Amino acid sequence: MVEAVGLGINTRKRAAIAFYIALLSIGSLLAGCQGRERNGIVVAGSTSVQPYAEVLAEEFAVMYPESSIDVQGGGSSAGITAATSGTADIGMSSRELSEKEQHLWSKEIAKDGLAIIVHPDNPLRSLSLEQISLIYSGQATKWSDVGGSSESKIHIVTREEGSGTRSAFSDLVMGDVEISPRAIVQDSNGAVKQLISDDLNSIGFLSLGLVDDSVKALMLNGVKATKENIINGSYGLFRPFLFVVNGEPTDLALEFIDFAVSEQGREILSTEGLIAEE
Amino acid sequence: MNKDTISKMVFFILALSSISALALITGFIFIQGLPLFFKVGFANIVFGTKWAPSQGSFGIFPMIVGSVCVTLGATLLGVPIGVCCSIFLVEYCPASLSNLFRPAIQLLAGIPSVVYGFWGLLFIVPFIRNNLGGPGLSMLAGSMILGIMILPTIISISEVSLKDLPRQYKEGALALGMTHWQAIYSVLLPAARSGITAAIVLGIGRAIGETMAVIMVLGNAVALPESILDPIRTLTTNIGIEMGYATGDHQQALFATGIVLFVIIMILNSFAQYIARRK
Amino acid sequence: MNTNDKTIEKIAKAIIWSAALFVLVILTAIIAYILAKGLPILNWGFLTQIPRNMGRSGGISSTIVGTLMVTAVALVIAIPFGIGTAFYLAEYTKESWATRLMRFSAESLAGIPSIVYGLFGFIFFVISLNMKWSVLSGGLTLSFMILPTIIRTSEEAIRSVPTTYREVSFSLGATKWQTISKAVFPSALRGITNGVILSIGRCIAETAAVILTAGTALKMPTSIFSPTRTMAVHFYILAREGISMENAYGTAALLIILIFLINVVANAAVNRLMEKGR
Amino acid sequence: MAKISIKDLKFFYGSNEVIHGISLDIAANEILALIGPANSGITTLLRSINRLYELTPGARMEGEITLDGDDINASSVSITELRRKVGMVFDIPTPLPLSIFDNVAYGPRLSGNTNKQDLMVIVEKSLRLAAVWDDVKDRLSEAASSLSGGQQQRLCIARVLALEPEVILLDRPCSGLDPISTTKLEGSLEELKKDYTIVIAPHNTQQAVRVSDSVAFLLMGDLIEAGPTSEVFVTPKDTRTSDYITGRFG
Repeated sequence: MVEAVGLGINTRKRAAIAFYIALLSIGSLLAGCQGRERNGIVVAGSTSVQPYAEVLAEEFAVMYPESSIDVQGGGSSAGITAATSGTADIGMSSRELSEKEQHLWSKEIAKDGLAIIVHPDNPLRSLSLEQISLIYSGQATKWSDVGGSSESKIHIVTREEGSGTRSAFSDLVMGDVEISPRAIVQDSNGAVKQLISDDLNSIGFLSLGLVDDSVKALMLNGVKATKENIINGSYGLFRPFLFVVNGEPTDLALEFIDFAVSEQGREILSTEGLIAEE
Repeated sequence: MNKDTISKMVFFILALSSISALALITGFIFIQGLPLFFKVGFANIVFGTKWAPSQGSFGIFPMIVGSVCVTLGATLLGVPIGVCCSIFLVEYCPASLSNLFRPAIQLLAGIPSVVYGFWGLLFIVPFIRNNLGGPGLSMLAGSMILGIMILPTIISISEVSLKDLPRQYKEGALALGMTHWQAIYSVLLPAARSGITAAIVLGIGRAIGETMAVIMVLGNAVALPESILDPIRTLTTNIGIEMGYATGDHQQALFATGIVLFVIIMILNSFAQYIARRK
Repeated sequence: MNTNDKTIEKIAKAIIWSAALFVLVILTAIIAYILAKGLPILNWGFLTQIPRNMGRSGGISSTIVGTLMVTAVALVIAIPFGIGTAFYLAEYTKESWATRLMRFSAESLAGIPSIVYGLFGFIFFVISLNMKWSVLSGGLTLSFMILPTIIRTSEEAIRSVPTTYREVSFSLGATKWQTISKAVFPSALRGITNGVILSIGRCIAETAAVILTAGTALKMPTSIFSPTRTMAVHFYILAREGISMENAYGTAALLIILIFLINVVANAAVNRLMEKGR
Repeated sequence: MAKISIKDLKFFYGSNEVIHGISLDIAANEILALIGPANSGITTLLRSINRLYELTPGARMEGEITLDGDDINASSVSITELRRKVGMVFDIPTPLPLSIFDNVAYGPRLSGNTNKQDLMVIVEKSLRLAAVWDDVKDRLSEAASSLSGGQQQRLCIARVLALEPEVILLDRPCSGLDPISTTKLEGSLEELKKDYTIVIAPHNTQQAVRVSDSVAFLLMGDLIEAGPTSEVFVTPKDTRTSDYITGRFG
């Protein structure tokens, strides 16, 4: 009994020390290896592009089982920053590159419409660009100001500063007019959609590919927000989905981008609701 | 070299590394954030009301107001309930119930803040929207969620400070003919004051620092709020929402936001130490 | 006792009881809701499968592994440094302005919001040191975050060890190191462990500090250089983007169970360790 | 030659002088009792013999203490060696938060003795010498704190004995004990005297009479009188001594 007590402490302590040393050496061993595995790349950025990139990556993995592609969100500007700094191998953007970003290599994989959405029970069916701009600048505060019947206040929902969707919306709809600071800011497409589907008096904008029954896409000057109308030019709210790389893409990154713009890749994106036709 | 010298050196090196790490993060934040204060001007940042980093406006005054208001709201809701609850646990609670209560509060302290935020989004936000009006995402919703989140901190620390009081305090008060409540109110609570204050300060610290839960329920608008039903943005959510995008001045502006938070926490902490020393 | 006193007594009692009931109801509402929605989701497949389709289907195995890896890295770094620093502060230094400054800064840094650590970790580890989104970046960020807590709780535990233990040990001819390792450390173990448990809980529940340091990749992490997504981040993204409420609840339920288990197991372990001594 | 020789000892806490130059010789194998009212410097004197005072910030001694003729403050002296030679028992029972066995084995283990059989022999011998073996022999692996106060204090003596010291310092070892425990403890002192030099601060003058061979009376940091117990108590030379031992003050 007595011996057991003395022994117990020592072995336990030794075991703990040994375990710790083992952990540390595993750590340094791993640190010794050269970075991440060669067959892996990180694709990061726009939460609008992310779901489609996920699908592409899954299909890509079927063809190249050895490869490993990590798709992450973060937002368009984050993706471009990440590609610039090398944090990500490919950045995803749902807006055009700005002047400062022109030095980056980019490839458009598809176009996506931008839908103006409201609650499904909202009687409003169509708005003009000017009306949307009035709402978002905070000048039109009630539904009746834009032809609606309700006297309720409009709850404007926008995306955060840096979002590609917001930036595309600003360029296409607002021009030089600023979005009201009173607007509710949500940090992802999903959050915007959830909020609009809950709040009868809210209005927001969303990637057309993500619109489903829980929200209603408004017509623009009476033109429905559909793929066809974007292709034939009657619905003007759309932006490119870009893959961005710092310098010419190589190896796996190049293969993945080539896959995305291959016939198979375009077909996948098209089925998912994007405009990926040549 | 004997073991004593070696161990002292090892401890010294460990301490030095830790302190360097702490200095590194403090220094890093200040080095990243301070240049913007000089470039744009201190007043334009701290008292500026327009936040549009892409256009070079970095006013975080609405966020400071947001942080203060939400925290104040959380304190108003959480402190009375929390302190009452700690009185209950020490003075009124039947033993059978306290065996259920304490572990539950411990568990509540460990629940990820995102779960609170989500719960608030599911129940509190629609409740406010349907009954009080507005978009629901609001200062009030944030205050309520934070008020709940700081309960475990407040309850457990004030409970300890009430429990640690010498038994003679209560016995003496009762022997003077006070009722139970009079004994609590005029003897026990004042005696436990410094502990309860510490609990409140810690709770405030937690409320100011919370990010993910409030991103979900505050609405994050960058304007000064006009009522408690308006969406607002706090300092932490400002960093949380835009952190991923930030480059250049925008990034520095987020670090500047961090500096303001840092200073607020320092002030709170100094206040807490002052209270503790007065005890 | 006059009637007035009696009324006040009754009112006070009613208020205190209702406050307590309110807390209990809220507690149950949150925990029960998550568990009721989440427990049915938890099954072997959910725990062992990799998330598919952005987490819409499949399980959450990679996020469990990611959480454990990130937490382990944070602890392996923060525990020795934190406890070592605490011993240095409590046993090797005289009270001076330098120790007071160190204590004040540890105290202040313990109160700094986790998002500030996240911002620091993102810019410093991920971008400046080019460690990219990885288990290592996330773990390092978390270790910085919990370091002040571990220093503070450990120092408090060491200081509350009765001086007589040290005097006895020295009077028996122990050296400083022997006194610290054989008399002070075992007595401070409970307090130190409590601080560590607290920190483990914080690591597991943390979202803001890891989302942009460990990343949001869903693949199974293969080394500490792989990007990964922790369970709390997974829950946030699933719920925020409205990807899959079922899986979000399942993840949250598992998180709650995990945190509960850590509390129970660690407490039991410490109690068994201490039984011998007291 | 005296076992311990104290020459012109002055002691300071910061700038506050609490012992004002004491000289005293302690012979081998005798029990010396240090008597005097509170704040006389008795505990400080005891703590300067094994240099435990060094743990107290701001504490400082002047003068010389020799053990077997060697200056205990000489730089060549190992402080841990010194403390193993000069064991100490405190005024309250101070079991470490370990088992009974581990408490007694604490000292021997420090000097590198980890052999179980050896330790067991030492532990049993020490516990027997301290007259506590019969109380604890069946519960050696239990927590030391589970013992009664008297048993704990005798355990602490056993813990010192396990070091095989030359001198034992006892600082009011019976202050928290009941009469029965005190009697047992005093009985073991009589036994220990054969092998050890003992300096005790008794908790009252009666105990000094009962156990000591010689006695030293300290008052406010001054040594008033020292000599064989029988002489000091029967024919005190100083009126303050007689006032103290007859209970006029203290």
